[in-house]
Amino acid sequence: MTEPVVSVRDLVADLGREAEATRVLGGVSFAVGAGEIVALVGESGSGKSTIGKALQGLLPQDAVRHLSGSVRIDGTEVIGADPRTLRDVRRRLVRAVPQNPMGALNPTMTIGRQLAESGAARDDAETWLARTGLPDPRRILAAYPHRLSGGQRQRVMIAMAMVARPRLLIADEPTTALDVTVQAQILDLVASLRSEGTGVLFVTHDLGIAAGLANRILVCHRGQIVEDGPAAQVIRAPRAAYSRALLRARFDLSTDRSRPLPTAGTAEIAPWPPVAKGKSWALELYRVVKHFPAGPRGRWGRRQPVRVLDGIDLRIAAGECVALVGESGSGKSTLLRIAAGLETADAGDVSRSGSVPPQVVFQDAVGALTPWLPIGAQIGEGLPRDTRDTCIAEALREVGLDPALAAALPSELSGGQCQRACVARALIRKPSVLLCDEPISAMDVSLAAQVLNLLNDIRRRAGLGMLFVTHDLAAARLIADRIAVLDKGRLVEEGPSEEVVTSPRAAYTEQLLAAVPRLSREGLA
Amino acid sequence: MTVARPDPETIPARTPGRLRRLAARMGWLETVALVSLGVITLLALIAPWITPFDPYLRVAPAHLPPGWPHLFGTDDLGRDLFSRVLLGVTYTWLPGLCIILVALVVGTALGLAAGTMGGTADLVIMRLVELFLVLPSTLIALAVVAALGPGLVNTMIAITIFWWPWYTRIVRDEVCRLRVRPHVEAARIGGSRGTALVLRHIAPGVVPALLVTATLDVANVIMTLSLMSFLGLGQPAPAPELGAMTARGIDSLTVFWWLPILPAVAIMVMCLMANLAGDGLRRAVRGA
Amino acid sequence: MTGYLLRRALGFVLVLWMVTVIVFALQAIIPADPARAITGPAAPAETVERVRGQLGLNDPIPQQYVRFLGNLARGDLGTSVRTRQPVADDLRRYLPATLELVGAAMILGTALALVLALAQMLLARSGAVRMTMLAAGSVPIFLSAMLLIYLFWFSLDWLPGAGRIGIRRFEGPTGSMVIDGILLGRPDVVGSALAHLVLPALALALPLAVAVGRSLASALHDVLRQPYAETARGKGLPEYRVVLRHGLRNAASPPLSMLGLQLGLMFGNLLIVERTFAWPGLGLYMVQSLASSDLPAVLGVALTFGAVYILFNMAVEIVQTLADPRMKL
Amino acid sequence: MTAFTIPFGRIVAASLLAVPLPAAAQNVLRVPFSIDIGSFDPDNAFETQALSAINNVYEGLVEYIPGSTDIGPALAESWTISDDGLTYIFDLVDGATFHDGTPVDSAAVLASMERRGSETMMLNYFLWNVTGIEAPDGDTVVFTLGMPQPSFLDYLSSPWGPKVISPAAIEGNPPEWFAENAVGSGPFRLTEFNRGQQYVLEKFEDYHGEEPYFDVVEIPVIPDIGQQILQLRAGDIDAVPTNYPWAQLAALPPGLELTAAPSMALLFGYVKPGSPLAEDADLRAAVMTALDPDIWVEDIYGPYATPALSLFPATMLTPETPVDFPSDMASAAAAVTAAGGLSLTIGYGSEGADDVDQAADIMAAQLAAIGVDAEVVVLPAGAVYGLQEAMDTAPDIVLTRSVPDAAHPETQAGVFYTTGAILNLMGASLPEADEIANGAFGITDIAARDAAYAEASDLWIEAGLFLPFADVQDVVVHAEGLTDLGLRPVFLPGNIDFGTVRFEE
Repeated sequence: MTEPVVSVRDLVADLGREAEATRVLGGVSFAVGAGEIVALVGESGSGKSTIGKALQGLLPQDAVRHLSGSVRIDGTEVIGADPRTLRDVRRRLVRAVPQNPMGALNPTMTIGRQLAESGAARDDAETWLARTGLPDPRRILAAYPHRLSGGQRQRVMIAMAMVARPRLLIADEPTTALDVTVQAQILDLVASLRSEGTGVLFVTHDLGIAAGLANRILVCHRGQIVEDGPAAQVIRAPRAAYSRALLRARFDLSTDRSRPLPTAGTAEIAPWPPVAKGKSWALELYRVVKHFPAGPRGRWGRRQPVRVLDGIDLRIAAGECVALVGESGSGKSTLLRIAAGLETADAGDVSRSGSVPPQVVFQDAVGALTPWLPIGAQIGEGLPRDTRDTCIAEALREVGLDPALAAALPSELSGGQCQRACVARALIRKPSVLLCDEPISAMDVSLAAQVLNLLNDIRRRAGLGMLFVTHDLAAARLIADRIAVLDKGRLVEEGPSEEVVTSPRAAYTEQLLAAVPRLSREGLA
Repeated sequence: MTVARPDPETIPARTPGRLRRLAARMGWLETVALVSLGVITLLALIAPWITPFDPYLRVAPAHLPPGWPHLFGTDDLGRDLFSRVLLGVTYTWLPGLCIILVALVVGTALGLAAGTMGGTADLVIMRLVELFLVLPSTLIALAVVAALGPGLVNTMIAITIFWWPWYTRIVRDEVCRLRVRPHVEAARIGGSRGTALVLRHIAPGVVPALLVTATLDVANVIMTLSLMSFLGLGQPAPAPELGAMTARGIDSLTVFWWLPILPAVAIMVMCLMANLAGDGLRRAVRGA
Repeated sequence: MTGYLLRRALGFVLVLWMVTVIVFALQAIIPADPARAITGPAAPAETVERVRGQLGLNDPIPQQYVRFLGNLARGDLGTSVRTRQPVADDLRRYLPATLELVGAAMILGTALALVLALAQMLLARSGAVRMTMLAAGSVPIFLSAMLLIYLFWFSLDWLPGAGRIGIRRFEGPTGSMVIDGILLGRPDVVGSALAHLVLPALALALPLAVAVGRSLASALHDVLRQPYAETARGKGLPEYRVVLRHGLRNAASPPLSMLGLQLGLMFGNLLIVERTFAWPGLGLYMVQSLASSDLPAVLGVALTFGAVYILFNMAVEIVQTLADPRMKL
Repeated sequence: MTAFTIPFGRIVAASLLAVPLPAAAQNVLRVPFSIDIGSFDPDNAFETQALSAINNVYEGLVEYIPGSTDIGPALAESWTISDDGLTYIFDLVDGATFHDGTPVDSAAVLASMERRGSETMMLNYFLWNVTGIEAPDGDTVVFTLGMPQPSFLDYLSSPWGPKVISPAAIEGNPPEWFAENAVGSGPFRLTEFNRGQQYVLEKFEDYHGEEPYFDVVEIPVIPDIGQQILQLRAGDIDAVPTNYPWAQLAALPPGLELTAAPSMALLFGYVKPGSPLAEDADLRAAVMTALDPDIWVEDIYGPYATPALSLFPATMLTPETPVDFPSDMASAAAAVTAAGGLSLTIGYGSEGADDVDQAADIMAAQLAAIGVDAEVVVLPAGAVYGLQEAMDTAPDIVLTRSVPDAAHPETQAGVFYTTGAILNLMGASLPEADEIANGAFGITDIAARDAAYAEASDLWIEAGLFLPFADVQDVVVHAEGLTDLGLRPVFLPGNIDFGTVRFEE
């Protein structure tokens, strides 16, 4: 390891508003060397983002109950420093790239002025914008942020951080909010920063990304660094039990799809039983067309219609799972909403079998539950009164929840529990089709694996048709029998899962596949 | 069944004292203010029975300065000012609450209708609301009272006419925001329809925003009421309406300062409490 | 842009029309008789009847209304019962004073709101600033006006407490003393007019400042928790620059709306402030016209206020749009 | 603190205000008005506070002498009345000129009377009985009446009575011009009419009568009484002519004093015909017991009002037996109980002065004491004139403090009390009282005339149609040393005569 630009010793932080405080960091120590990329890996709530904030001295003042230890950046102590020193540290030494670039640029200031504020001369700004791969830097300097796409904004953020030539760059999950194809480009960009002599602390929840990018990996769990070692070694031979569990729960395009994903506490796993594909179509979409008023405004304020779905044909048999894969804006959610009956198609037909309309499992599980109603009441809504309670209890057990939770409010449940409750609510109505709208995209790996297993199990047992909408080809391959790829409102590819993943026909599918981070243990060795 | 179904997760320990947490989020000052709103309402309800002196009759020489037993002194006619201010709370606070309640009921009903029915109903109601909102309301309320004749009821009518559109707009905006929220869609997919959907899954979500606005509005309504009665359009004598009392005593500011100041202080305290409580609620609701 | 202005202009006309309908409806239910008001209580019934005929008061209400609209289109608002002058002339006479006062109050109120909100953001997170603000905003306007006069004019003699100017017989082209003084190169006039403006404008501005200040403080509070504010802090900018450069413009929209709405509430206060400060503006005219049930005059004032209010709110909307590059007209 | 504030005040005054001091020492009188002058036209407006301004710019033929109801000369230096009471001959003063320099002659009087009598003028009823006016020569004007009218001179002396206007001005200007301009012959010229701000009168150098003390009268519009009081205390104005709070009169701040003068302002109540008060004698007696002005007049007005003697102001006529309010509260309460309770509404117009609402307030309290459920209502502006069209919602008692057109009892009875009278707001009608009042119209003997009107007054009160309460004085608070205010009983309170008022040397 080279001379460290940052060394953290025994960092302890208690955070909390008002009365209660929680220990978020419990004695963290590590160092980052110049020109080194260190990945900080952990699940949500592990304290990894807090470490990033603490390094910048940006922990919200009114929430800090206790802060001790030492953070030295290029020789300057951050903990306990006065605001002046902290500002100086932020200006010269530490810069950050945010998780979501959409809100991180001031919408009422041109990019140029925001870069200038960062201490960049105009030439410098142009150079860096060009270096991040942005075309026509001059135009971008004069533009307002809303003119730029998410990927472009993230490049601007990186340029903005790098013009200051900081000693340390903190990148806090800089790619999670971006489309997969853009993600890969940004990762490449970050990797190229190594040559600047800047140390990079790369915060992520994805071991795959960490493995592909970092020199070293730190695994963070419950406010502690449980593992610190060279990337290859951590991936190949993790020492901490937690790291091993993380690795095991992780899935990618090469994961065994014949059996449930291994999750914590399960030793031996039997393969999925074969499922009988039904003869009848559970859901049929025929030449579905949909427009949205999203274009420029006309004279009287009406927006021009834009075609978001352009003649989609899709069929799902009973007991079959079809994954609909595409990036944001491809129209995949619209298609799901049409299938669910939440929207009507402008043209084309939708036919569903059975009397019960398709049920939906949403991406935002907490948001999909009415905050002021108990779980049970929501699950059992509309059921006959006499059998309601037993049905609710049964449905809760089915999805792995304690029936006593029926009386709890959604805010008293974890995200995973909420998603299970949502699944229970969908199942209790005994639909023939279950529609899943990115049900795992906001989840940590171990949780995602659990939910994926649950959904797979349920559709197999109940013989449900399932439409699984996702942007994640790895997840799609695991759960679905067939994969349909949607690009700009058109189906560009459709076929059996394994086939689509191994030998894609459409160029777009190839692009998507290339962007999926892999844990190639061999390559690292 | 070989699938590794996770162990049933159990109920997390319920955090004790939701009220205490609410209070903690509001801040102690705001919590005191919120409690005091209840106290003021109680006081307003029982004031007619607890005034130490008859507020309508001469009980002492005129213009006694504050002291004992006449805490706030006496007025031009030798009536006990403390008793009159106490009763004035009734005549000022309860009409204010009434206006807000009526406006809330009307506004919420129309807002729910506009937000959930959409289409023509939404268009018609919201155009109407916009019209009312862009009219210079105080001015027209003044004209309405001038036309109907002064008096508490007329004043209340005039103010209410211009107050409900605020709530309609808030409710409608909230409904539109909530309507596209996943939980409403989920409920719809789950088979919930019509009134049941609105009342179970949408309406309760509107309450926080409404509550905050309504609490803050108490102060606005009281100020408007007192303005009206200053212009001679409120409740006429001998009812001790606080605004009217301040107005009538204003000429005595330099001679008998307690005549205008003490009723005004009562108005101030009420407004201040409502404002603080509203701020606190807003903070608690938005999690600031 | 054209489309936007067109739509707004249409809305403007629509609202003004509503004002005419409402005030006209009030005329129909008001118990006073304009003909009687013109002829005086002593006139014989025949004379009153004749005046009623002349005024067209015997025609059906819709016909009266149509005639009223026709006259309005020609700028004729009728003749004031009280002053015997065309209402339009009266309005022209009183309007400049009111515009000057309202304008001053708006500027003062906005400035105060800024100071209050920034003080709350930067200096004291404690309740002190907020409490002062709220308490100041909770004083009934008629008392605060009187207290200002008593304190700053009568007791301290710092500022004049009544009227528009201390100089006799000054008249200028615009009717606004401050602007006329500048145009005609009369610093004495400008000074005197400004001094006279301070107290009434302050009385009007206080509730405005509190409402707008709270709205701004709340919006700033939200904006400063946005990721881009964090980005700005991450660049090592001092907090005051984060607030001024990144906070204010992005937080401008809600307080601007509040400013527009407060103008409507200000009209009510205007009646009292103009009365208390002997300010010869439309509020005073309105108070007196109300007292003598001078309906043409009341209608004229309501229309004028309505127009000013709507125009101002249109301007607010345009400013909001300009402030945010994401919005397009 | 003062050590700091005084220099600051000076600096502000010097740098910002830059008020130019008058070059020559002029005598300036500053008297505020509470509202704008609606119209300065003497023939076409019912001004209330601007009476003295109008009467100091314009003159009539005759006028009331300050402080009394006696009639003295104005533009007519003498007059004779024919024995049949139908012909009035006026001799005009010599050397009077209008402010525009034209002489005041009989032709001018004729032109002015023609204007006053025209149908479009609001005050034309002052000449209702005039059948002809002639000018035998330049100094003489002869009025011929349709029937004998002993009150005719009172009408001519009324503050709203006919004035003499420059014929050149009448010729040269449209009628509306007179709303804001004036060409009269009085001691003052109207030199500034700045609506909403201030009016200025300047001394007319060629005035034919006694020269006024003040060179300039400035009349700022100051609607707020509190502001007026502060300005008076600060020396910015010289008087608060009306509405100085009665309660504060007893202890005026140093440097101020008051002038109180008799006035015809009578506080009385209209009773709604058909209300239990008018119908039931026992209840009426009970209510009158509670409302006895002896009990409460002092509470409101201090020493500046006295319980009314009859339905006519005491300065107009003094009845032999004043109205008697019963005083047995116990039996009053019993009567109310016997009637099974009573609820009454007391109303007053929103344009009423503070003392009227205080009176209503105190009356409600008094009535509560005998078990009457009394409520006060404020009527919207102008609504008192429309009460007869909405009798079912009208209050049981409407309070007013009113002044007649002139000092003759006929102007009181004929305006307020007789059947169909213009301000008989509740439409009361008592034929036997009408008969007596009408019979008194032509009586020239003052004692006999007053006795007749007093008798009519008693009948109206006994019938429960009107209730007299108090004769209220005209109280002006002013700077120390201001004297000879020239207050006249018939003028509405606060009308200082600018021609006579002066500072004591």
